[in-house]
Amino acid sequence: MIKKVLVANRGEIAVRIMRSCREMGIPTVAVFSDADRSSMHVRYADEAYHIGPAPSIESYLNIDKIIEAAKKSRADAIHPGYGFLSENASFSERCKKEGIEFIGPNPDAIRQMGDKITARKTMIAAGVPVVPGTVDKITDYAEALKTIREIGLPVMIKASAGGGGKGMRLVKREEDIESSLRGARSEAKTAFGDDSVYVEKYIESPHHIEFQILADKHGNAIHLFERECSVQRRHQKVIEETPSPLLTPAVRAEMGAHAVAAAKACNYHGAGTIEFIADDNQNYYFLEMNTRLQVEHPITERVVGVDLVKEMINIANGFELPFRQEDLKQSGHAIECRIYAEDPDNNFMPSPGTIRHISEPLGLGVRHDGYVYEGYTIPIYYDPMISKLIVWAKNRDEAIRRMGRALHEYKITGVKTSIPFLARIMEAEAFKSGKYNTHFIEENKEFLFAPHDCDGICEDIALIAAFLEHSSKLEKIKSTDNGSKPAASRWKDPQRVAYI
Amino acid sequence: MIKKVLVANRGEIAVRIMRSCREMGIPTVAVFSDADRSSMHVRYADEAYHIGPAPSIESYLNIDKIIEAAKKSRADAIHPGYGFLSENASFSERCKKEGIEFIGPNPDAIRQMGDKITARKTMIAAGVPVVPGTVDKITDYAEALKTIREIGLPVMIKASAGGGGKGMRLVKREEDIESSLRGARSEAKTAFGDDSVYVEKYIESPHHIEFQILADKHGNAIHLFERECSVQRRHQKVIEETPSPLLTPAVRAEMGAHAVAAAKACNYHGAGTIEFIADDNQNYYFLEMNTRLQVEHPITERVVGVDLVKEMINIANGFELPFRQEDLKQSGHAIECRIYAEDPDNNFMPSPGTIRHISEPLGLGVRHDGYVYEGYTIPIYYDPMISKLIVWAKNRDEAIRRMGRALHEYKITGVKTSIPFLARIMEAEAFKSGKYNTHFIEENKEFLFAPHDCDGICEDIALIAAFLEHSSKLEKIKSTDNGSKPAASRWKDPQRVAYI
Amino acid sequence: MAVNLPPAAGKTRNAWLIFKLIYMALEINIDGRTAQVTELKRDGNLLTIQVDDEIYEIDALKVGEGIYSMIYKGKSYNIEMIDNGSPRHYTVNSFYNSYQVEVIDAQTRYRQSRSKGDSSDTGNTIVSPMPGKVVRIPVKVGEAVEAGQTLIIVSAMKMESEFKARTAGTVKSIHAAEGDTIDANKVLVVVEPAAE
Amino acid sequence: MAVNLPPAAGKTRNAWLIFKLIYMALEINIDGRTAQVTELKRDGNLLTIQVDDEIYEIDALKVGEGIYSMIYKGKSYNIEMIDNGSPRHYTVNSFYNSYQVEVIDAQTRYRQSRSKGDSSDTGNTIVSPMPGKVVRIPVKVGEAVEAGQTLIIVSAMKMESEFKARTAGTVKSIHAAEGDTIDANKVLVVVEPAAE
Repeated sequence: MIKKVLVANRGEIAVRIMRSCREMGIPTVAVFSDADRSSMHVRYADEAYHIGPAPSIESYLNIDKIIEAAKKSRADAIHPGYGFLSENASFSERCKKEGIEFIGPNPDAIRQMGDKITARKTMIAAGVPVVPGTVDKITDYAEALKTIREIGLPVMIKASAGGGGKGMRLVKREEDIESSLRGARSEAKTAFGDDSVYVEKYIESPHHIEFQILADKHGNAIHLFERECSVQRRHQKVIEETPSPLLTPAVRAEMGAHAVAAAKACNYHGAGTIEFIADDNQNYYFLEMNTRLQVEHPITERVVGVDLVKEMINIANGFELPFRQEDLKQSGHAIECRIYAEDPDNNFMPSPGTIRHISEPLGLGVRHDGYVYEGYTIPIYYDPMISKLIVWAKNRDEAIRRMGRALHEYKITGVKTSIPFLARIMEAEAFKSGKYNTHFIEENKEFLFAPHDCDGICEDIALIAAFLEHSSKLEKIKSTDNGSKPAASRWKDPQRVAYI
Repeated sequence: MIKKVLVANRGEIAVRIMRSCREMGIPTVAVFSDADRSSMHVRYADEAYHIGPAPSIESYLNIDKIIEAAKKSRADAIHPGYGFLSENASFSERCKKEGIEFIGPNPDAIRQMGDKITARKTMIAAGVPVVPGTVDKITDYAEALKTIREIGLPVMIKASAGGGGKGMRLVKREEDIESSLRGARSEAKTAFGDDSVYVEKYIESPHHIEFQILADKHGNAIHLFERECSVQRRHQKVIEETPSPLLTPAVRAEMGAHAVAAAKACNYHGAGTIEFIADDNQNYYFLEMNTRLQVEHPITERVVGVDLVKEMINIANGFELPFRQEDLKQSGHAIECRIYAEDPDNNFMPSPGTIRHISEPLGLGVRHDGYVYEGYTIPIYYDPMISKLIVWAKNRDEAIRRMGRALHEYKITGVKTSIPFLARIMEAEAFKSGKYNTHFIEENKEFLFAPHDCDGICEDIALIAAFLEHSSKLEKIKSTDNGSKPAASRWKDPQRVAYI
Repeated sequence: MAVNLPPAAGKTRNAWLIFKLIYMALEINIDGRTAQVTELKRDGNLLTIQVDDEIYEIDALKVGEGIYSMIYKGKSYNIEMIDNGSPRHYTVNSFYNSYQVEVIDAQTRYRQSRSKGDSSDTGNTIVSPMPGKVVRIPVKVGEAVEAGQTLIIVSAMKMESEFKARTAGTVKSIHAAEGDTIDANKVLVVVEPAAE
Repeated sequence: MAVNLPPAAGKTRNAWLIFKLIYMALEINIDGRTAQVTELKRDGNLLTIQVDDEIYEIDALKVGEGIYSMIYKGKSYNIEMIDNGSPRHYTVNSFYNSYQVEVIDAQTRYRQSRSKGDSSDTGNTIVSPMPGKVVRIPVKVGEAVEAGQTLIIVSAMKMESEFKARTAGTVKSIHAAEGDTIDANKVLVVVEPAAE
């Protein structure tokens, strides 16, 4: 039985893991870098150990330092969270060697799913659909035609040596195959000195849909349904929801069965996620497996009614899963928004800084997983995600309205955040109708970034607020001046004049 | 259809109502007294109108002022929240006269249930059990014996003219009836000049259990199960939970049917609560009906999956209830803790003041309904409740652990709160076992107020924190001094020496 | 008390600023215990501090208004300071435990040595424990009062509190009027006890 | 602009403190529009304020650090101010809309009149938009650069940003070194544009 858990992570996920440990009565140990002494996870834990300088490579990725902290604190288990060492097979192996329970899968499973080619082969063997295509080089037109007909149009022809979009052709019509093949090969030859190409199915309207799985050490595996993660920017998820508005019950059941098969194929235990890419017609293909807890796990917890971290700990303890597949169902609808410290109006540029004021969204159906607080300075070294806002409601429409309401309540000053941008998404027709894919943000830019009509009054009100803020700042400078030196002298100080 | 709602209330309940309105797309109007300009409900609403000075009688209880604000803002409906005008029949009547929809019952229902004797008679007629007893004066021993035998021991003999515990006798054994009756009458004679007494069933181990009901304007009424509210101090609820650990399914169903009968008996529409008193053997009696939304309504919302404010607005709109009794079930377990600005170590004395720092409890299964924020000054004029913490979990044990975890996270500085006291309750055996009644706090005083063992280190750590806080305060005074006048002069200033 | 204290740091509390360049020290009362707290060394948030006989090497960080995060021997402690409306009094919460803390200054010591204890402790001075509004003052200056007699009624947050004389005596002074809004820790009524 | 302004409040912005006793006024640029904002009267949080031609009677209250609650004609507005690391620049959020605001002072006006616009607008001065760490500076002072050539790479929060020259020219000065931790709004590299 696990008696003390070291959480080898920081930020919201460290706090989230410690929450479940506290509810289970298990003491927790935090580790922190130089940049994180004031971070919430250090305050939250029962114990806290410093493990090195701010850069992750010298602290949160430093296996020796983390093992040392575990030994010092006599922690008998380590939860890696997500990111950092969570999918590092050597770390899982090292824990095993040191007699510390790694709350996650075996090193073998991590390795097997970490290598894309091995993972693809494992899935094919397990009967899980993968994106159709060939990695063999194609040099011959007849061969190309045969392969493309097998895969079915549209396809993408890609240069084997390729990259940067060169030697790439999207083929939609059969009559274009020959010319596209010729074009791609000639371009590849010029660019890379190698005219060999390969062919892959082109998913035209891609949906990112993933399945949560849980597997124990006794060979039992179940899925906890899907998460729709197609709202992305810079290939990073922004909003997730469950159930997916795309899936029919039949396809959901089929995908779930494939997800379980995938987990069993690598002798998995713990919590994991099978990522699929799907098109508008619900054709779906295995993309990859994440052998850890996922950022967006709370929407599954809310709709299925399961605490995934507790289940992970129970599995690590050697317990059997407490439910069978048929015990689980999706109840209502959940949405998660990731709140980043970033500037949506400036290409989502990170915006670290000090939090001056927070009004947290509260009330019915709102879960908030965060770690920042007033006066906290977000370090520049780590992820810009500051919290996750999760809502639940009876149905999708109410959940969207609730998320809109929660985002309206959520006010942070000090740093720029994605909150107003996310609020806008909740009003976008394509999102509200549920008919969206991974191109959503790109395709809805005009609506998402359009200014909101406010009869011109909002702008004047904003000006008045700026006036008040700035004039009170000037007053403060003035009164500090008055306190410290005769009033006349201030006019000679160039530093101060600069503020006026 | 309601197009704009004025919320005739303040604090957390005003914000809670506005949340549901916002989700429904209905604009809201806040009203505020002199003491509440900076209150969250003013910031939350789409519109806000000042209605008078701080004392409630001149603002939140001033019907004319509220109607005036409704007309000015063209609000077509008023939600009264709880407290203030929520159970004021004249206000409900005035709204009707002004053509404004009162989101609550008819004036008649409020009046009927507001008068205890009428309510009791209505319940008896509807077949709902009431506390056995007689309000007729008893002067004769034989008559008394007969009545007491009908009611069954133990009973309470009370002076008709009574009050303050005088002329009151608890009778547990038949042989004590005569002497008790004699004693009570003689004491009543001395105290009030009137020796008539009456008899009431004494509930030895009382449980306060209430049922939530919803009724539409078409004669449909349902209940949404019970709330156990027996943890009380100074006759005020502190913690509520649902399901009640006392009730069996059969008794629950029976009580629920009685609650629905009670609502129908007064032609009720809207949300209401039937309060019962029950003993350890699940004998239960009608106490009173609250013809409004209850403070503790969120635990019902969480376990039944219904937004009660939205249902109230839909009922006011004339819609039929969207579910039948058999559609509803209790899923999991919910607990609410009321967070008061008060000092549990000093007889729960209110502790208004300015909030300096809040760390909100967040994460899985936690709902938080509050209205205070950092820098907000809690006014002295209104209720000391600053927020409600609601948790949900699969079962009661997990819910208690989760509440303990949430209370651990919840940190407020600036004012004293009941948070540490509530955390202690979550560890009390009597609470954990579910075997408690309204005497719980009184009977568990020793445990609830005992200092926590901490190897003596906590006290020293507290001393170190006090040292740091105070010495930084001294530093600040010192540096302000240094800025404004020569350092030597400070020793002459008696005001300042007082701080050292 | 204060066994291992450095020279001169011990007793002369009213002149601490003079030796502050060497050691900062405060005398602090916590739930009845009076402790000597002396800062020996500070390096950022790493603090060496002596509490009576015990020397602590502690990582102490103020993370918010009145919120301290302390790490001592690997354990993480969270301390919340709650002002009591008076500059030297605090309520200190360390999760389960709530401590009443008073920083003792020269004036207090002087006053205590003269009056043998804080006058409010004897019940002869009514001090408001919270902000509120004065509802009624049923006594007048010069009036003789019994022990238990109500001196002033204060209302705050829907609750009225009656403050009563602990001993018999004469009302010496009244520092509030009916209808006044008052702050916490304000002296409201002073009673001169009758000779025993 | 500034039609109904009281006498003397209009143009002499660098001397505002002198007439502040009568009227406080600021010139503020919001998303390209330059507005004259003049406080006419203040009674607690009730403010009479002129924005260009419009006079507002508004109930304006600062409720937290950078949080303003405004009530105007019964409507409730919530405004959040976000510092931009520079004392005269703010991002102002009014729920859906986000405005870039710059308070114009004497220095700015002087600089703008000399250089015809902020130099950073021409792309010749690279200013850090956020705090971060300098990863690489692939150019040297005196080096000729092409338009689009990378001048400096800054990393923050797992993301690297490359800043490029907008026009061809010569690197005039570099104000950071590789490995430096930098604040927002710090001038990093200045390029002297080639004569066109």
